[in-house]
Order: sequence, then C-alpha cells, then structure tokens
Amino acid sequence: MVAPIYIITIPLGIAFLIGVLGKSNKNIGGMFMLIALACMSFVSAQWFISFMTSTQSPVYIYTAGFKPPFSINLLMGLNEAFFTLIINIATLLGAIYLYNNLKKQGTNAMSVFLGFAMALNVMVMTRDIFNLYVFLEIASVATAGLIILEQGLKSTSAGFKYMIATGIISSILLIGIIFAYNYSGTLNIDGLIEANIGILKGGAIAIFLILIAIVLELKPFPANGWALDVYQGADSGIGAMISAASASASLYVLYKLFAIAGESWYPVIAVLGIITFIASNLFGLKQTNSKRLLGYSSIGQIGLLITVLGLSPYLGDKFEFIAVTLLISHYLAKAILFWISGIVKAENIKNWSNLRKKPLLVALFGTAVFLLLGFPPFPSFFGKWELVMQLANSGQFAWMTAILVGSFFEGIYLFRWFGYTLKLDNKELPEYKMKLNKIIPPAIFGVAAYILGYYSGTFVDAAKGLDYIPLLFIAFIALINFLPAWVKNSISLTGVILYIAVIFPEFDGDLLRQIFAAIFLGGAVLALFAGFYSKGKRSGFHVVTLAMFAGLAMLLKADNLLEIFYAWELMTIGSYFLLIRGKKSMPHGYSYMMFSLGGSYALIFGFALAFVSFGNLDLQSLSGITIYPTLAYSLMLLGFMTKTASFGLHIWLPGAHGEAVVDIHFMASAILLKAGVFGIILVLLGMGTEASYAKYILYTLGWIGAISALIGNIAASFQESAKRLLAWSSIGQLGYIVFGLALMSHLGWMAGIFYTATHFLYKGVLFLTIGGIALKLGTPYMYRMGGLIKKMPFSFIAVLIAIITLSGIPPLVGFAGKWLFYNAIISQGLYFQGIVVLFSGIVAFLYLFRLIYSVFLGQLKDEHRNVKELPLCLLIPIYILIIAIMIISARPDFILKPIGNYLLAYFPSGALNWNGTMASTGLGYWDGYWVMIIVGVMFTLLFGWLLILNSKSKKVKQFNMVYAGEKPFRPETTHMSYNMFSGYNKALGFFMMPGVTGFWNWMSDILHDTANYFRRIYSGNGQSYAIHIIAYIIIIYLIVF
Amino acid sequence: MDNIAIKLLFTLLGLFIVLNWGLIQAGIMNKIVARVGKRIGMPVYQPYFNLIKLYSKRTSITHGVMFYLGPLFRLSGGVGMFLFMPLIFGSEYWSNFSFAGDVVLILYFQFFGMLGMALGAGEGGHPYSAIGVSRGLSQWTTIELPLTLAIISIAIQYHSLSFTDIVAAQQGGITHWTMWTNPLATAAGMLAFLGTMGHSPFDLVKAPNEIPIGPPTEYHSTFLGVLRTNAAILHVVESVLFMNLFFGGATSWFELILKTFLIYFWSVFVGVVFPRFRIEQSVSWFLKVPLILGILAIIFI
Amino acid sequence: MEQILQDIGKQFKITDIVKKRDNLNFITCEKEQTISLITYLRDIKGFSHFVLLSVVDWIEDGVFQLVYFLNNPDKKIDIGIRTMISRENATMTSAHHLWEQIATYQRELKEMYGIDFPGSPRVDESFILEGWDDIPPMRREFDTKKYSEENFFPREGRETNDPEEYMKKKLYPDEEK
Amino acid sequence: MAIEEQNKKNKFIDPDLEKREILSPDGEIIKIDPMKDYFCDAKPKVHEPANKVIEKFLNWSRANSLWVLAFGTGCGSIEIPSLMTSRFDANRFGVQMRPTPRQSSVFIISGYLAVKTLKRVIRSYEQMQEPRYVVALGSCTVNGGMYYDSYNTINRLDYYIPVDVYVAGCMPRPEAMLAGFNKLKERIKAGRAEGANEYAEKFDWYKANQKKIIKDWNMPDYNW
Repeated sequence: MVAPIYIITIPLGIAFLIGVLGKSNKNIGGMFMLIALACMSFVSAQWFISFMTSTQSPVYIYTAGFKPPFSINLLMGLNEAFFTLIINIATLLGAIYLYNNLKKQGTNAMSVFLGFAMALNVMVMTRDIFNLYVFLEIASVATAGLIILEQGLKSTSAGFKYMIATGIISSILLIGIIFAYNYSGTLNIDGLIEANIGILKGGAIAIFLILIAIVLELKPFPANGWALDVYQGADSGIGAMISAASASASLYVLYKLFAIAGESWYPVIAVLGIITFIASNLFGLKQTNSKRLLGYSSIGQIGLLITVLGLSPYLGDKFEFIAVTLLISHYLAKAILFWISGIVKAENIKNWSNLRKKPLLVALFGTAVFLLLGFPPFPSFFGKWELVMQLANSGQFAWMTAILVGSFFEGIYLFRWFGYTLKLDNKELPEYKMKLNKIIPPAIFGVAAYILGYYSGTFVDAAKGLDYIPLLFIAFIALINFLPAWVKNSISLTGVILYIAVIFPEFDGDLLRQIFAAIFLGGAVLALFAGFYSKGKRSGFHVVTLAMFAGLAMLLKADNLLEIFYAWELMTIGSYFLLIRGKKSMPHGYSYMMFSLGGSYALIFGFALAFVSFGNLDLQSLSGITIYPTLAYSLMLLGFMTKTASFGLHIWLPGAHGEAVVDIHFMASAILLKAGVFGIILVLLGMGTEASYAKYILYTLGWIGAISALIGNIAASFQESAKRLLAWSSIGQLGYIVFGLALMSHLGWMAGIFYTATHFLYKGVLFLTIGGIALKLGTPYMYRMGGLIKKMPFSFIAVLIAIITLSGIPPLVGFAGKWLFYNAIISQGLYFQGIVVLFSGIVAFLYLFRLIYSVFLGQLKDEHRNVKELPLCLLIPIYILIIAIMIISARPDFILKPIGNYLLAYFPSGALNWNGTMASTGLGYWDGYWVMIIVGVMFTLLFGWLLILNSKSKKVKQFNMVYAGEKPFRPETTHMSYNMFSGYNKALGFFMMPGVTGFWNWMSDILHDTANYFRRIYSGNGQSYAIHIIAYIIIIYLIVF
Repeated sequence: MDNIAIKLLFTLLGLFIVLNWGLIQAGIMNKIVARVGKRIGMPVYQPYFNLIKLYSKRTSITHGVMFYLGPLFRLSGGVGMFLFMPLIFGSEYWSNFSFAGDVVLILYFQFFGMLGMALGAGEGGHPYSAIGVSRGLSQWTTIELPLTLAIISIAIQYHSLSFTDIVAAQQGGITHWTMWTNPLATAAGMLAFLGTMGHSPFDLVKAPNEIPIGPPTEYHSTFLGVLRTNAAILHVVESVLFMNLFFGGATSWFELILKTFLIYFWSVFVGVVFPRFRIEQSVSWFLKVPLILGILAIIFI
Repeated sequence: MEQILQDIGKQFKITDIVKKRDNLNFITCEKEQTISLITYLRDIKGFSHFVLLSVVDWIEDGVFQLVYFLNNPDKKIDIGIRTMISRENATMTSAHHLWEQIATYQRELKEMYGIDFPGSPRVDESFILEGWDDIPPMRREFDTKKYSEENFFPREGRETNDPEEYMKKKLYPDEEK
Repeated sequence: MAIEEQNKKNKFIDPDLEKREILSPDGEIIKIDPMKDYFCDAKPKVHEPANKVIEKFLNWSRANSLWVLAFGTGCGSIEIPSLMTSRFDANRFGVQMRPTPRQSSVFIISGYLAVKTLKRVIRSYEQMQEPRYVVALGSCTVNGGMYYDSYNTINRLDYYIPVDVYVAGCMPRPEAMLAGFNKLKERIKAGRAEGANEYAEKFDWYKANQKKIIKDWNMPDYNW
C-alpha cells in the first residue's frame, strides 16, 4: 500500500519540479502533471479498493511525528478514499481535457492546477480545522488562478468576484475557528467533537460561523451571484472542475464539520439546502446561456446534496447510499455537461443544436441530462428513490414534496435545452471540432455513469430482481448503431422474439399480464417488422425503441414498486426519444417529457406513501394505503394518466403523435398508452371500492374518462391532419377505457380490458395504414389526399374494417365494447357519465367518416395518380391485426370468456352468462357469432341480387359526375374535405377552445415570470454580491438564534 | 335446423309484407301531404311505379367498387335491422332473428347502412355527397343522444334491454305502455324519431334544392332502386323500433300496421308543419329540448 | 346641379349639356378628359355611386358613345358623362381603379362591342358568350339574321307575319280595306 | 385531339383541361392529360328494348313515373312551379321533380335556348340515364320563335338532342304542359319514345351539329 501522504507530496513535488522545468519544457511538464495526477488517483483508488474489499481500518497520518493537538493529522478512511478518488479522477480527466489550455498558459498554470488538486485532497483528508482553512484558501487561490486562465473580461471579473466572495467567506471561517479554539482549546476536529462546543453559549456562534462559511463555499441561494458569474466566466474545463471536484470536496468538508455541530444544526442546513435547490432551479427556467444554466443546475444539485446532508437523521442507514449516488450523479453529469459545453462552444442553449452533427456528443448529453434527473439506469435513480422512500418512512412529506418540486423545475429547463439540442432548427451555427483529449473525459464519465448505475442497483434490495439482459441487448444495439437499419431491425426483431419466448411462460395463469404482454411485445414485433420500410441508418432508433419495449416488458414483470418505477422511467426515456424524432416535434416532445416527469414524481410520491403504509415494496402494498390514501391513490392515478393522456393531461399527445412517423406513431399510440392503462389497473385493483375515499376518486376518474372521450372525439372531428385526428381519437378511446375501469364492476372492467385489447388491434391498423400513407404522400393533411381507394385497395379494406370495428358497428367486434358499456352503465347507475361516453362514441363517426372519405374516397389528386400500394412490410402487420379482428369478431367469446373468468377473482358479481356463443347479462343479450353469420349471409344474398340487377354498369372516371351542368375543374377544388364538419363546428366548436392548453401555458408563464422577477437579484456587480453574502449571514444568524 | 329453415321462410314473408307496407305507407303519406296542400297528389301505388322504373333503367354507371357496394350496405343495414327486430309480440316466428341481440344491437346496426352509404356516396366523388354526409353525421350524433337517454331510461324502468321483455312489460292496455308509464322518455324518443326519419325540419341532409338529394346525389337507376327499397323497409322497421319501445309493441299484423302508420305519421305531420333547420340549428336543438327531456327521463324514472 | 355643371365647365372642356330632368344631366366631354372628370366628380362633387357604363354605336358617325352614369346619393342627383371614341381600333382608358365593378362593364363592352380597356382585370376573358369567334355581335355591322341562318338550322316553312295584320285577317277576314 | 386544336385556334383555352406536369411525392414527374385521365371517352351504345311483353310492362311503369329534371333553360321555367301547385297538380300524373339528371327521366327544355345554355343542356342530357325523354316547350324550341334571328339562340332543338314531345305556344300554359305530359306517356307506352337510342345511333350527326355552334367545346364527346 502506498501511503496516503503521497497524495499530497507527489503533486507538491511535481508542481515544484514543473516550476523548475521552466517554460521551455511544456510538454514534459504536462506529462509530469498528468503522471502526478494519475499517481494520486492510483493511490486513492488503491485505498478505496482495499477499504471496499477487505477490512482495512482507517489510517491516521501525523505530520511532524506528533499526535494532535500538537500537529496536523490527516485521515484516510473509506470516505476520504472515496472523495479523494473522485476528486483525483476528475482532476486527472480535467487535466487531460484542459491539456492544451494549460500548455498554452505555461508551466505555472500546470503548477496551479496541481496545487488545486492537492488542496482539494487535503481538504478532504485533513482533521485539523485550521489546516482545513489554509487549504481552503489555497484551493480558492488556485481556483481563482484557474478562472482567469482564460483571458477575457468575463473571466477576469469572475475571478475577481470569486476572490471577493471567498475572501469574505474565509474571514468568517477564520473568525469561527478562532471562536472554536477559544472555547475548546483545540483545532483538531476530533477534539472539537469531543469538546462538544455546541452546548456552550458562544460555541454555537463558532459553529454557526464555521458552518455558514462552508455552506457559503457551497454557493447557497441567494448569496451565490458570484458563483454564477464564475461558472459563466470560467473556461468550461474549469467549470467542470469547480462543479465536480471542488464541490465534492466542500461537501465532504461540510459533512466532516457536521460532526462538530451536532444534531440541532441539521434542519438549518437542510432548509438552506432546499431553498437553494428550489430557487436556483426555478431561476434556471429563464436562463439561455448554457454555462450559466449549468451553474444554476450545479448550485441546485449541491443544494440538494446539502439538503440530504441536513436530512441525514431521517435517512437512517440509507443516508450514505443516497448521498453517494446523488453526489456521483451530479459529479459525472456536471463534468460531462461542462466538458461538452467546452467542445461545442455555444453560449446560447439554442445554438446547441449543432451538437446533432456528432451522435456521440448527443448520447453523452442525453446521458448527463437523464443522469441528473434521476432516470434509470443511472445511480441517481436509486438515490432519489431511496431518498423519497426514506423521507416518507420518517414522515417527512413536506421535504419530499419540496425535493420533487425542485427536481421538476430542473427537468423543465434541462429538457427544454435537450429538446433544442435534438430538434431546434437553427441555421447559423458555430463550427467546432472534437479533439480527442476533449472527448475522452466525458466519454469515460458517460460509460462510468452506466456502470455505476448497474452497480448502485445492486445495493438496493428491491432492485435485485431487475432484469438487465434486455438492457445489455440494447447496449449491444447501441454499439452497432453504424450498421444499416435493416440489419439492426432484424437483430432487434430476433431479440424481441427470443425475449417473448422467455418471458411469456412467466405470465402463465395471469391473464391480465398476458393480454398486456401480447399488446406490448406483439406490438413490438409488428412495429419492428413495419420498421423494415425505412432506408438508411435510422441512427439511434432501435436503441430507444428497444428501451421503450424493455420498459414495457419490465413493467409487466415487475414484482415491486421500484421495478414498476424503474420500468416506467425506462419506458418514458425510450418513448421520449421516439416521439421527439418527428419533424416538428420539439415542443411536443418537450411537453410530453414535462407531463411524464410530473407524472413520475406523482407516482413516486404515491409509491412512497404505499411503502410507508405497508412496510415493504411488494405490489400488495398498493392495496390498503393507510397514510393519506386519497392523496396517494390520486397521485398514482394522475401519474399513470399522464400516459393515457386523460383530460387535463392530454395536451402533449396530439402534437407528439401527430408528428411521429408511421411505426413510431403505432408504437406510441397503440402500445405506449396501454402502459398507463396497466398502471391504472394496478392502482384500482389495490384501491378497491370499499373505502370511503374510493367512491370520490372513482367518481372523478369516471368523469375524467368521460370528458376525455368527449373532448378527444370532438376534437378529432375538427382536425385537418390525419395523424392528429388519430391522436385525438386515441385520447377519446383511452377515455373510454379509463371510464370503464372507473366503473369498478365486472362489466366495466371487462369493457375496459376488452377495449384495451381491441383498441390495440384497430388503432394499430389505422396508425400503420394512415401513417404509411402520410409518409408515402409526404403530407398528413387529409385535404391533400383523396381517391386513394383505386391506388391502395388493400389499405382501404384494412381501414374500412378498422373503422367499422372502432365505431362499434355490428357484426365486427367493436360492438361488444359498446354493448358491454350499455350494460355496465345501466347496471352500475352511472348514467350521465355513461351518456357522455356513448355520445362521444357516436361522435366518433364524424372523424372516422372524415378519415376514410378524405383519404380514400373523393377525388384522386394529380400528383397521386402514380402512387402504389403500401409496402409489404407495412401490409403484413396490418393484415395480421385484421385477421385478429376478424377472428375475435366471429367468436368474441374467445376473448371475453377468459377475461370474465379472470375478473371473477376481483368482481365476483355481475359476470356475463354464457350460453354457447350467446352472452347475456341481467339486462340484455348478444350473440356475436350469430350476428356475424346472419349479416354475412344476408349481405352475400343481397350482393348477388345487386349483381344480377346491375351487371351492366358502365365504369366511368372521376370527373364523370353531375356538376350542375358544368364539369369539375380540378380534383383539388372538387374534393370536399377541408373544414368538413363546419356546421358541427358552429354548434359545438366551443368544446375546442384550447382551455387546457391555456391553463398549462398560464402555469408555465407564472413560473417563468416568477423566475425572471427574482433572478434580478443577480445584478452582476461584485459589491452587491459581497453584500448578499454578508446579508445572508446576518439573516441566517437572526433566524437561527 | 328445421326451426331455422321455417324461421327463414317466415322472415322472408315478413320482409315481403314489410316492404309492401312500407311502399304503400309512403304512398299514403304522399297523398296526405298532397291533401294538406289541397292537391290530389300522386296515386297511392306511385312508389311501385317508381321502384319498377328505377330497376328497369337500361343504363347505369359506377364510380368504383365502393360506389357499387354503397347501396348494398344501405340495404343490408335496413334488412339487418329488420332481421334483428321482433315484429309481433308472442310469436316465435315473427320475432325474426332477434335472439342474436337486443336493443343495443339494433341501435348500432343502424349505422351499418349509414356508413356504407356514406362511403359509397363518398366514392362518387361529388362534393355534395360529402357535404350531405357531413351534415347527416353531425345531425345523427345529436339525434342519438336523446334516443340513447330514452332507451337507458326504459332499460332502467324495465330492467332489461331485450325487446321481448320491454314489450312484455307493456302488455295489458294502454296504461301499461311506456308512453303512459314513462312519458318523458317517450317524448325524448319521439323527438329523436323526427330526426331519424329525416323529414322536415331535419331534412337538410337531403336538402333537395341546394345539395341535390345530399349523399345519394350520384345514385341512379338500380342503385337508387335499392336505396328506395331500403327506405321502404327502414321506415317501417324504425317505426317498429319505436313501437316496441314506447307503444306496447304489436300482437298482430293489424296492430303493427296501425301503430307504425301512426308513428310514421307523426314525423310526416311535423314535417308538413315546420320549415327546415340549418345544420347547426338542428344540432343545437337536439342538444336542448330533447336532451333535457332525456335527462329528466332518467332522473325521474 | 347648375353649380356643379358650372364648376365642371371651369375645369373641363364640356361640349354639350343635355338637361333631362332637374336632377339628371348628360354632359359630353373629350375622351382624354373623361376619366379625370369622373374622378373629379367622384372625389370632389360627391358622385360616389357608379350606376352603369353603357355604349351607343353611332355607326354613321363612325363613333361609339360611352356613357358613364354616376349618382350623388346625398344630393340625389344623377349625371351621365358621354364621350365619343372612334369605332376603328376602339380603345378607352380603364376606370376600374375608381370602382371595382366597372371592370365587369368593361369586360362586357369588350365582348359585345370590341372596345378594349387595356389593364382592366380579366377584360379578355369571355363573359356571356362562350367561344365567340366572329365580330362582336352588338356592333351594328354584324348581321345577326345572316349569322343565325348560317349557324342555327332555321326550320323551313317558317313564316313571319305582322301580328296586327295577321290577327286582323284571322279575326275579321271580311273587313278588307 | 380535334377539340384541342380547335380551341387553340380560337384561343379558347381552358386551363383546367390543358395537359400538365405534376411532381409526385416520390419526386417523379407525372404527365396529366385531364381529358383522358379524368373523363371517360367511350361513346354511347344503343340499348335494344327487352322482350316485347316485358317492355310493355316496363314502359307502363316508366310512363307513370316521370321524374323531371329541375333545370329551367329559359323563360318557360317559371311555369313549372305553378305546374306543381294545387291548381294544376302535375303530381297526380306521376310527375315529380328531381334535382339531378342522374335520377331524372324527363328533360323539359323550357323555352329559348342560348348556345351557352345548350352546352349545359347537352351535358345534363347525356348524364341522364336511359331511357330518357325530352319535352320541348314553346315556339323557340320549335323554330326559334321570336328569337329566330338572334345570334346566340338556337332555332331547332331536334338538331341537337332528340325531342319526344313539343308543346307549342309562347309560352304554353301549364294545362298545355299537362297535355304534353300525357302525350309523352302515350308515346312511352306505345314504345316510341326511344330518343336515347336515336341519339346513340345518330351520335355523330348530333355531335357535329352541336360542335358547329359550341365553339369552345371543352368537354368530352359524351358526358357519362
């Protein structure tokens, strides 16, 4: 084992050596610097590994051979090893990143950098409070030096402000130390702990001053204007160092000194932290400068970590796990982000769209964003989960809420930024180059994020059951991203089919999951098969698709709440990337993510309440929540309803789905939305109908479903774009399902589940055909199509069957749903919601007719005279679905009987009676088989009759029609499609007033205005920043004492 | 299977009777309307002439497969409704194939013909067809609303959606009819009936002068003959539907003919008296009075 | 009215003033001044309503007489502005910028008389006659009977009678004078 | 194409019927000839009457179900509304108005016929389904009437479409029209109202007459 003292001595020595080398040997100096940093990393890594793997006990290092209090002592324990390791790795990679900058500035800069690294290490390791102060000063000076490395007005003024701020902070720290020494007689931290000066009267002031200094070092709101300028002004590489390495060190210092302060200081610190977290994330909302935005985010994240420190009494033995995962996530993500920002050299976040030219950078950027926000498979996911669970366990719901709200704010600007990066059309973009030394550090951190994500998962009990094989498969697909699409498609298809073979037996006996598995995974197969239409590489498509399907599969497999949440978030990531692939889908992908994020936080809140009530994370915990049950169930339903796009939460869907291409549209609409249904089913199964609150929740849910159905269907009728029409229709259809589930009766659930299955079938057909046609014709607008029946007869038949099914016309299977609804509504007594649902079912005719008429009937346009039928790779999935529809139509009992049997376990009364193929309830009866036969025979007979009567019909062309004595002029002017239901619009158009969108816009405006208003405290003036700091101290003092 | 064969024969006979009654009824109604206008009017047997003439046209043209099939769908819709509708209460053979489904089936099977017709008319490529269909569908959505409410009200009242049960519960004199026991539902239903019949004031769909004949503007010859055949059947079957729901059903053919005549006459009567609504007016109208009546019917059941 | 005519006379060259009624006058002015006279009447004298544009074919004089008919809705007076243009190569300045509807009149005149109004919207499109390829039919040199006989297959045996003579003969055959 | 050359010569260009080139969504250039692509260019055929006995029965029903196209070509159309009123009540003879040629069997040419209207009349006539009948009202349709020397009013209708019954007069009163309808019924019942077949037989002659006066012939030879 190399002694830890070398961590200090090596950089010191090399720094002097570099100084000796002089300016002529910059390369050698640089080499030395890197070697020094590597050695330091090696030492700390060695210690860290030995702590982790064996029972290595902490080692004290005494300088000058004396024991404290007569000398300074350093400690190398697990914590120190860990912190020095991450600091050293960050500085090593940072040095690689900054190599050219440092070299340009000469050997002195390298010495400063080494000094910076060393100071941070000592800050972590030292057990002497004065020594801590000294090295804090060294670190500050070194940092200031590094900041002004980049010559320019901004960096210079930033360095100056930094010096002012740290000067004030240091003096306060020094005063605190003096006080502490006065009361305890020792400068050693262990000695101070023993002295327990907090109980002394003046000791509290000492502790206050010391803590406040360290907290100020961590840039709390609002005394952090200087820090923002620093982040903005400094080179990105330096920013990365400050955000990743310095902050880690300072945090550890705070943690160390906590021991002196004692329990009573925890809440104060926590409050300071949470204010910082929420405020800086709120202010980040209006920020457009990328580095400053990162600064806000950094400060916010550190605020969160301070909060976690402050809340450590509530977190129990999970504290370390939470703190470490969150810290690591922040550390990796911020370093990556700062480093990337140094590569693209784009100040304004709108200019980040030039990142798109390099897929690797986009991948890293995405990794960092999702890492920061606590999405799986990253460590922060587990950290945040445990944090929320533990807080809930201790009953700290207010803290939970605050943290989730803060995180949500952070999500808002990060995803806006990410959306700009992915999609914003921005012409004049600065050129940039990717140098190898600049790309390696973020790449290493990116990979580390994934590995650590897996590793941290192993620490969480509930996550032990997670299945990482699909994720590995996805990683493999990501590696072969450069191959053409059909190869990846084939591989993915094989993978999914194999996975189905593995996973399907697991659901044996669980019909619900079988149905959903058939929808999710069967849908995956069909979607991937349809994906063969695409030419080229389709970069990244398969990764995100598979991520979404992996999430869906995991959702079904999940045994506990964590797994559900994991799967949910994974699916969200995948679907986000899928939805934002559309041409103009930037705002829609963004709003999707916002609702998903909000939904996730609602979910996790609900899960936490379930966890607390039940004591463990099993799925049974959803039943019988005892703590705030109304809130818990409502939140969970709300969370799941963001995916079903129910009324109020639906505004993301039309745009996002309307822009998606054919197979993505299919996945997003026919499959993804069902995940929400599955979630609602889980929640409702848990909730039951017995409890007093259940009635109200179900009542509300029923109305939400009914209104979604109405709004969705009416809005669909007024759309001009076929894809938006289908998207709105999905909202309506999901409304039926939600309503059916809210009925909480045998028939209602039967209708709901049955709808879920059939909606997948007929909507699948519609999405694939209409999407395929829109892709082929290059426009989604129906008034630009028309007359395609002659060119695409197979598509027409498919759409015809699908719309007959959707509208519920006998003899096809859609009628079963309507029939069940009638019976369920009447037997359940929910007449008025039911009427709304049935009314919207009839309104569906409007858009269905419009869809099939405007696209396939009417006038064929000039430019479409040569279009061909859809490709086989689309037609085959379509016809597979059609065959399924026809089979179920002929024998609806095939699917209804098992559902009924399954539901008997939950709703024993009110089941269907089966007499052969005839289903009956107490109210009515219906025999799908006979209806099919009767209609079929009758139709055939009448067809024969018509054929005999009318055998000599003359086939004419499209303009051979009566046009009031004139001839039609052009197909475009003869096709009646635009604003088709104008009369209806006049009568019921008020339903289409964008009230909900308006509401959310209003909310968002309020948030942004608030952010903008309070952001003005950051005047950019160094003096006022100094005043902020002092005022901060005084105010905190007044509040605390 | 013998049972089915006999049933089939009876059904065909029933269809024949209904078709002829529908044609004669149309003739009688024409006559009545003419007399209201102090005219002599067309002979009662005029619909037969029309039908024979249409079927015996020497030429016809078609715009495509769906255009060809449109009238067929329409006729299937009408005949299908007939098949699923029990005609005479208490008679096994005159109850057609109503064992296959209840009121809801009929309610939704109406759309079979409408949709087919709309599609066929759509392939005609004529913008007036599409305008007519868009108006028709718009109006239908709101017509269905009071009708649905009325049916639900009846279903709550009789605890059944089956025609047989509903009619059975109304036997035993006029005081047992829904008309008497549930006047609100009957009112809502009969106002909806005005819409389903497409007579004035709800005949904007076929507005003969501005959008010639509406959806079937391109239909002619045999196609139109098929549509006329269907209209004859459908008018009777719709009346039978309302008869079964509100007016105690029928125990004999005579009763059926009398009741359907009176029910159909109601729509003709209103049509003669009132002028035409614009589409947004009729949509709003159905969302006012009939809807409120329907809601009251459910509240006060 | 008199005042208006006097005012016009001060600024424009008016050759002939015909007083039909107290509130209706016809004035004749030169071709070049016509449009500015109309503009003057419209903007200064309140003749804001354009009634019609008509033409008389004076084949003997070799001129077309254009009549612009204006109305002053406040004073309830009308004025007709006559102007003579040559029948050969008949062109007139378009006035569609004053009132949009004049374009339609001009289109009609172009079709029926062959008077060109350069710059008037759609003036060359056929208006009432679709596919007319002969000389404009309202010109007096156009022989409509001959055209009809050549094109419309006149039925043989058609007799044309003077109605008065014919009825007299039929009703009172004895009464001959 | 003859029509086109003629139109070019006369500068009667119908932009909607010009050949055009369109870019398809695939980037392919499609050549469109509207006359060929949008209109059926087949000629009408003679439809022989069926078996005599059956035909008699069918004619009887046709005669009793006269559906009149509501297309007023001239001044006589003002007489038609009064024809349907309670005073004259053409309904009782089985005469009904239909708004579209597709569904009508009788075409009333009500008075003078301008060339411009003739074009529409021909279109509508050809769009009616066979058998179809023409009743011509007023002396204008017989010999031009008072418009015999007009430059744009036809003189003899039977040169352009076959006429079954002429009702003379200027204008004939509704009673005369009723008489005309009864005449037409007799003709139909006697099996002599085969105007549609006559039109198909002498199609070229009719077309030549029509094209002689309709200079901008911007429609197919037969409007299906």
